[in-house]
Amino acid sequence: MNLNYRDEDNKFRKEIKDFIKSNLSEEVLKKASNGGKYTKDEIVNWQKALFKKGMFASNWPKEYGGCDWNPMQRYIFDQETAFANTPQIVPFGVTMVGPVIIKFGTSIQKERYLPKILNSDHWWCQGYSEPGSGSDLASLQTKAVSEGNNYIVNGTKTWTTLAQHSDWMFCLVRTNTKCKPQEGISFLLIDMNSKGIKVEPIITLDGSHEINTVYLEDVVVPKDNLIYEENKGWTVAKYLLSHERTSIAQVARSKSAIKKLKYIASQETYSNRPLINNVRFRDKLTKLEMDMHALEYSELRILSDEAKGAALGSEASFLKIRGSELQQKISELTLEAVGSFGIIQSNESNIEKTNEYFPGPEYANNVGAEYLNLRKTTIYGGSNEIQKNILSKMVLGL
Amino acid sequence: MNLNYRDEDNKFRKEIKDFIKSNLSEEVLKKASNGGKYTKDEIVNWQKALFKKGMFASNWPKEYGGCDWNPMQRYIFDQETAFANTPQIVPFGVTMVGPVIIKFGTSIQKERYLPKILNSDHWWCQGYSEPGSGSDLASLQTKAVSEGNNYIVNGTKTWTTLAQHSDWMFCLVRTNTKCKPQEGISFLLIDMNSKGIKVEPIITLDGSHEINTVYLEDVVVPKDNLIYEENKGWTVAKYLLSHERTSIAQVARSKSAIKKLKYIASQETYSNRPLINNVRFRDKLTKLEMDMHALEYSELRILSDEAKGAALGSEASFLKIRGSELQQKISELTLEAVGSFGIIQSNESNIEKTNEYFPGPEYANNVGAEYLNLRKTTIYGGSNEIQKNILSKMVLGL
Amino acid sequence: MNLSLSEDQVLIKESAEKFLNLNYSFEKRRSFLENKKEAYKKNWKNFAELGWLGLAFSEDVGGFDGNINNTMTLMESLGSALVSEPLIFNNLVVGKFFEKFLYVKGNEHLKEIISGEKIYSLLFSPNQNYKNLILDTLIVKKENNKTTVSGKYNFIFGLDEFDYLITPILIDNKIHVYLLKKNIDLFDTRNYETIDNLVVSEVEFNSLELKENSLLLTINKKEFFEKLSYIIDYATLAMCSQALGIIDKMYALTLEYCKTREQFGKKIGAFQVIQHRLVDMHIVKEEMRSLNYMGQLSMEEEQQRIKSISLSKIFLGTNAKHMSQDCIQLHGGMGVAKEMSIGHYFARITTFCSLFGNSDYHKERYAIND
Amino acid sequence: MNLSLSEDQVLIKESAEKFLNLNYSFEKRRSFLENKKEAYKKNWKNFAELGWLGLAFSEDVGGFDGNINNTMTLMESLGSALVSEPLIFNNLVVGKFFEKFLYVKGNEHLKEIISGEKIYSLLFSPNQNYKNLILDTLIVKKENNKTTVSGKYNFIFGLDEFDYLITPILIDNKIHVYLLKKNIDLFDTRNYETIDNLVVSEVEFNSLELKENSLLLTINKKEFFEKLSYIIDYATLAMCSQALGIIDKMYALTLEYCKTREQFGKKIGAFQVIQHRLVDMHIVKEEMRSLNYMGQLSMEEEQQRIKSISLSKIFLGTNAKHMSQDCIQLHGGMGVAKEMSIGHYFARITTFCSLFGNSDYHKERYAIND
Repeated sequence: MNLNYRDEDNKFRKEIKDFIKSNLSEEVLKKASNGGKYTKDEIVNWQKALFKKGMFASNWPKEYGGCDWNPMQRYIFDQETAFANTPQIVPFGVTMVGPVIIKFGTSIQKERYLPKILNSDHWWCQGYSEPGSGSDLASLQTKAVSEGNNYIVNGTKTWTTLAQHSDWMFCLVRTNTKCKPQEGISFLLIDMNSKGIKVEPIITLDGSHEINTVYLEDVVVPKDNLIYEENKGWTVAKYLLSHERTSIAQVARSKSAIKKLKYIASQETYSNRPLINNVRFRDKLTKLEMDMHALEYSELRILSDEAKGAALGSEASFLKIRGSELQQKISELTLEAVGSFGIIQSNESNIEKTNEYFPGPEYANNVGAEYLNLRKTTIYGGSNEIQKNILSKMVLGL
Repeated sequence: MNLNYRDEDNKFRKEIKDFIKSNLSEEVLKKASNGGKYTKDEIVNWQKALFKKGMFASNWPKEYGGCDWNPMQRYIFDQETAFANTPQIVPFGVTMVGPVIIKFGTSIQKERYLPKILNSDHWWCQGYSEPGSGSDLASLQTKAVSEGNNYIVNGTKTWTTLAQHSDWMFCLVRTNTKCKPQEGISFLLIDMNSKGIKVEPIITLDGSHEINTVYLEDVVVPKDNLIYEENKGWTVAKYLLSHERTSIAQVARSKSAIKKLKYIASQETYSNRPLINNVRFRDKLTKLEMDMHALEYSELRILSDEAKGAALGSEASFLKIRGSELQQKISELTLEAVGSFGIIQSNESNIEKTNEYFPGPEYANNVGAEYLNLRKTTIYGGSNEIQKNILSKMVLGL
Repeated sequence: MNLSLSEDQVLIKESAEKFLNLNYSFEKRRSFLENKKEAYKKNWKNFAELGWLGLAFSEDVGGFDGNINNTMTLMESLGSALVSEPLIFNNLVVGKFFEKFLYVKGNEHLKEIISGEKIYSLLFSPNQNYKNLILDTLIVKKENNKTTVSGKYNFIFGLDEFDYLITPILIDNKIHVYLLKKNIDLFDTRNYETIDNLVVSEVEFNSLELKENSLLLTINKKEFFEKLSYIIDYATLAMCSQALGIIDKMYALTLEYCKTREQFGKKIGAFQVIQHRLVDMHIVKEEMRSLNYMGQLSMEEEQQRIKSISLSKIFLGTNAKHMSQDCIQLHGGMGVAKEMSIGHYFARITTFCSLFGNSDYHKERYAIND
Repeated sequence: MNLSLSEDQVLIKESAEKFLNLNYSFEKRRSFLENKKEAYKKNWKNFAELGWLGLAFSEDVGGFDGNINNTMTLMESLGSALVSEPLIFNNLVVGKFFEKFLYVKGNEHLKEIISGEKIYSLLFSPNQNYKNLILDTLIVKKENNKTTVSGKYNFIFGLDEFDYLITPILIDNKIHVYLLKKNIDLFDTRNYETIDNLVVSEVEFNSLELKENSLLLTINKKEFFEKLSYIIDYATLAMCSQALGIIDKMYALTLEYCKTREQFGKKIGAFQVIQHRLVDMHIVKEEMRSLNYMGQLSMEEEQQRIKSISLSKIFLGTNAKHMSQDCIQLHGGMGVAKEMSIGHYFARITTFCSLFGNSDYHKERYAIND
């Protein structure tokens, strides 16, 4: 066992650092470190720059234009970008649908979609959940009826993250109702500019607009947009899931959040001493660091076993459960750390904006909103209850 | 709302205090306060004395020789006896089977059993659990086959507390196998001196002998010993359960255990200051006191609603869950409080006695054993998991 | 010994719920939030007419018998309707202030508070660790027999609509309490909102002159803080009672959701894991109520009061907070959508955890007083 | 970067498990407990022959490469077999002591320790908060050029069978380390057992003369405690590794029980509540392993070492302890019966939580060093 960085690793780390410096301004990063959200343009430009530099699509093979990094490189990239508070790569295109197209797509589909994903010309969203099927995905009702060379799609997708920015949606639809739920599902790519698509915002607890409901009414989708075979969508979806693994734990982002929390706790005071020296607060912080390291080293163990060719099973669920819990706990303790300023509404990035003025320190401005917003982490991507059901089958054989 | 003690309450409290003083010696109580266990004789003598004084069978109506106390009187009695560390009244006779005989027994059965229970001449045990049926009581297999005026009983009861002292056992047996499990059960009283009964000890984690396995082989039980009707045992058992309520939470005993814990924490030191002033320890203690008061006032609320004639449902389960958890948590923190002496085996009341000498203070002598032994509280009397199943049906209607 | 609700309490509970269901529904509330000032006036007038503003005070000033159990019963109902009007601050705190510090039969200020004619506020900052609880940040100057005060304050609740501001100031090591009047004694206020839409004010004095005729009383520090501590505990318990109403409501909403929401072909309430979590919630809400009653019954004995109120606040900041998170979790995606009411209850619990000292503050206070 | 087991580790794990399954089964273990002295001699000899006593030390003293990962892998296996022989004390602690303080190529003491010919013990008390960690309670007298020591000690593990007792004593503000010999340097010991049948000794010196010829070294306090701290952390991690083996085993036993025990007509492992609790246990044991590896990889950088070892010990005293309780719970009535092995694992976890500083002690240590 060892955690040694070889020279090339350190060289790689420096490259990343330099690249961030030369592409993102001090104040942009500062704003982000105080919880400010990046605009669509800022995100897209960042991704384009990464691609130009050959640092994009780390999970794609080289022949498809990816950079195919090894676990250590991904680990370093995640750490450096997290500590610098760069924009996060939007996963729907490059992390999720990209590998699916590479694995199941026809050469025409590959030509058509992959370059636009690599160059971030297309913004993708995920059409999975429906009002009636959240945890129970297989019960989805959105229907795609074959009509000549097209499918006519009718139904409602909800909880659709950033659909308001999206050019394309990858979507699970029901193409057969006369069989077991899983067997009647197909994986379709839908142009968000198609006639019959309506996107309605869902405002979340923090007053922000991140998720949406997408209504599909007689939307015409060419059969060329079907990925893999009709009624084989479940196979595709399962393959996709296995590719979210590395990002799902958000270890690096949590590490960086703890670093920020420690800074805040060194600035704030409790009965005239730095808050971080207060035993009660300190122990909660210590517990977070314990949980964070337990998660970090679990991820590292998984990465090295993976590098050694070990088959991976339940780990994604394990990392998802603890990763999401950790994000919530950090935001909860940060809320405590900033004192009662944490319950004052931010004067930034808030749809139902009510406060022109924020009375507390900059670092406290979005803390309350973040606490409310992160309630989602244990719910989305398969709620933690569902993850535990999966684990009890896969690991325990129960 | 009020918690005021009226003059008669204070008078009553004084009576109890005086009675304890005049019946139990200083050193006996001291030994008990250090976790020493009472002998069978000590317990029996205490109960006889209580009866003589008219302070026994608080849950029995006067006409049957009980003292029929009101909730406040029971509350005061429990508190005073707990704080003095008197023997605890063994529930199987007076608390459990007594009320059952009063409710369902024939006049002959009442004459035969009740006086001996009141005068603690008979020691009772409970024949419920079996190797194959713990949580799932209704699946019990012990058979009673009718033969003239007798039942012939065959089977195995286990987890039978203090069977080694017992003269009588009230026992659930299967008298009909051709119906729903619950419907084929009968409630029998069995003389422990009958031919064919073998009692084998089960040594528990703390090395003590409290529970047993009872083997019944062709045991002849006169039909006169059947309580209520054949195959109606489940009705009897449910009625019995509803009479464990008041004692089940053990609030008074937990209060007294916390008092002892606080004394220990004032004697022990952490980096040269009283342990009780150590913030980390102090907060764990505070949490115990919070839980204890939450439980105490919940019980008081239930008692006053009961006094007002409110029907009681789920409360027993609620009190059982929290009461048992609290007992465990107190023993766990006490284990911490006595430092590493807590992991040294006691030199008292230990069957597999290995230590002649105990190096720590007296109050630490039985702390480790107690921690191990109290694991049982969340398991017996219907495990807490079972209690939650009950609650979700009764309270939530799920 | 009696821990059951009295007839009065049952009456108050029923009438309050009846009124609030009708006039403070989730939908009505939304419209109130869009026009807070108007809503405040209208609702305050209603509360006065219902007698709610007098519940905590004695007959001779236009109140009732001031029974604390009755007051806390009302607070519970206000909580379950997510009432945003600051009764705790503009009624309980200021009313108890006059009761404790300047009680005279038929006190005029109290009459105005109870009738609702005038809005009183106390300059006091009930934040998470009582930083600048009161006075700490004010600078007093005395020049050519004028006394002026300067300084800034935060987390003043219920100041938005005030007519009078009760302003305790430390001068020559004694507390001088002034009664500042709107439009006469001028100072800057800035308003902003909490995540659950309560209005908070920041106050700034710029060498404001303190006139003799606005001096209510002078009192030595020790006595002042002893009495203030009672008032704060009363207000803290009132907030915990509102929180109790909220937690009960969150439990009911979550139970209802689990009984209706279907996944995998059955109600999610049919899954054992969900059932046991609902059971845990049920127990938590009952424990919270029990500790709340303990607080109500301990108000008049100082050490008991301090300890039991702190236990209630610790419980709110730990077990109850955790339960509020679990309620969101069991609502799944719907739990984070602002159109649902559950999230609004969640936000208020979050706010309450942070006010009047958080759980760590009260753990410390409990330890010191045990 | 590589956090997978090395080939050596895999070999050690397999051979250890093979040997222990055969020679240290739960039944065999029971017989060992009935005759501890004899069992100790026999097993110690076996351990030496298997090379286990040399695993942590370098070739030139008869060991291997002293790779820490290999040592901790062995510790894990010892834990899962509930081995009671004090390898941590009579091999790791004393061996590391000579390595750190008196290392010379081919050190004779180390050779004896590794070959198992002689049993060494260190006078040191790894209790819950390191009360009298070492030296604190000894009184040294110097009279007519004789130096004598008196005093009492507790919680000395692995002293029962000793030939040599390494005894650090503070004289003139310097640490003098003496090597006391059985039957030559006489002192009283009293043995007793822990709840999990480990033998602990209380040592008492009655003005024992300290002879020059038994003096191993003198060293200044600061350096002594720096080196000792490394040794203690090494031993603490070894104990945490044994605990890891225990927790893994408890998990396996509990999973197995839930898969076989039937209630209500199905395996209890079919109930969702049980399933999710087993999942929680699975995650806890994996987290425990991850933190254990972190500790192994941090041994050589002081601050990292202190922090990560403390995290492992905190985890043991909190999450892992809680899991051990849950394992008993899921065994129901069988969980508290001494005839089942689960309870013996539970008792040992309980003991380990209390040794080498409990979780509160390590929270403090972590905070100071973070």
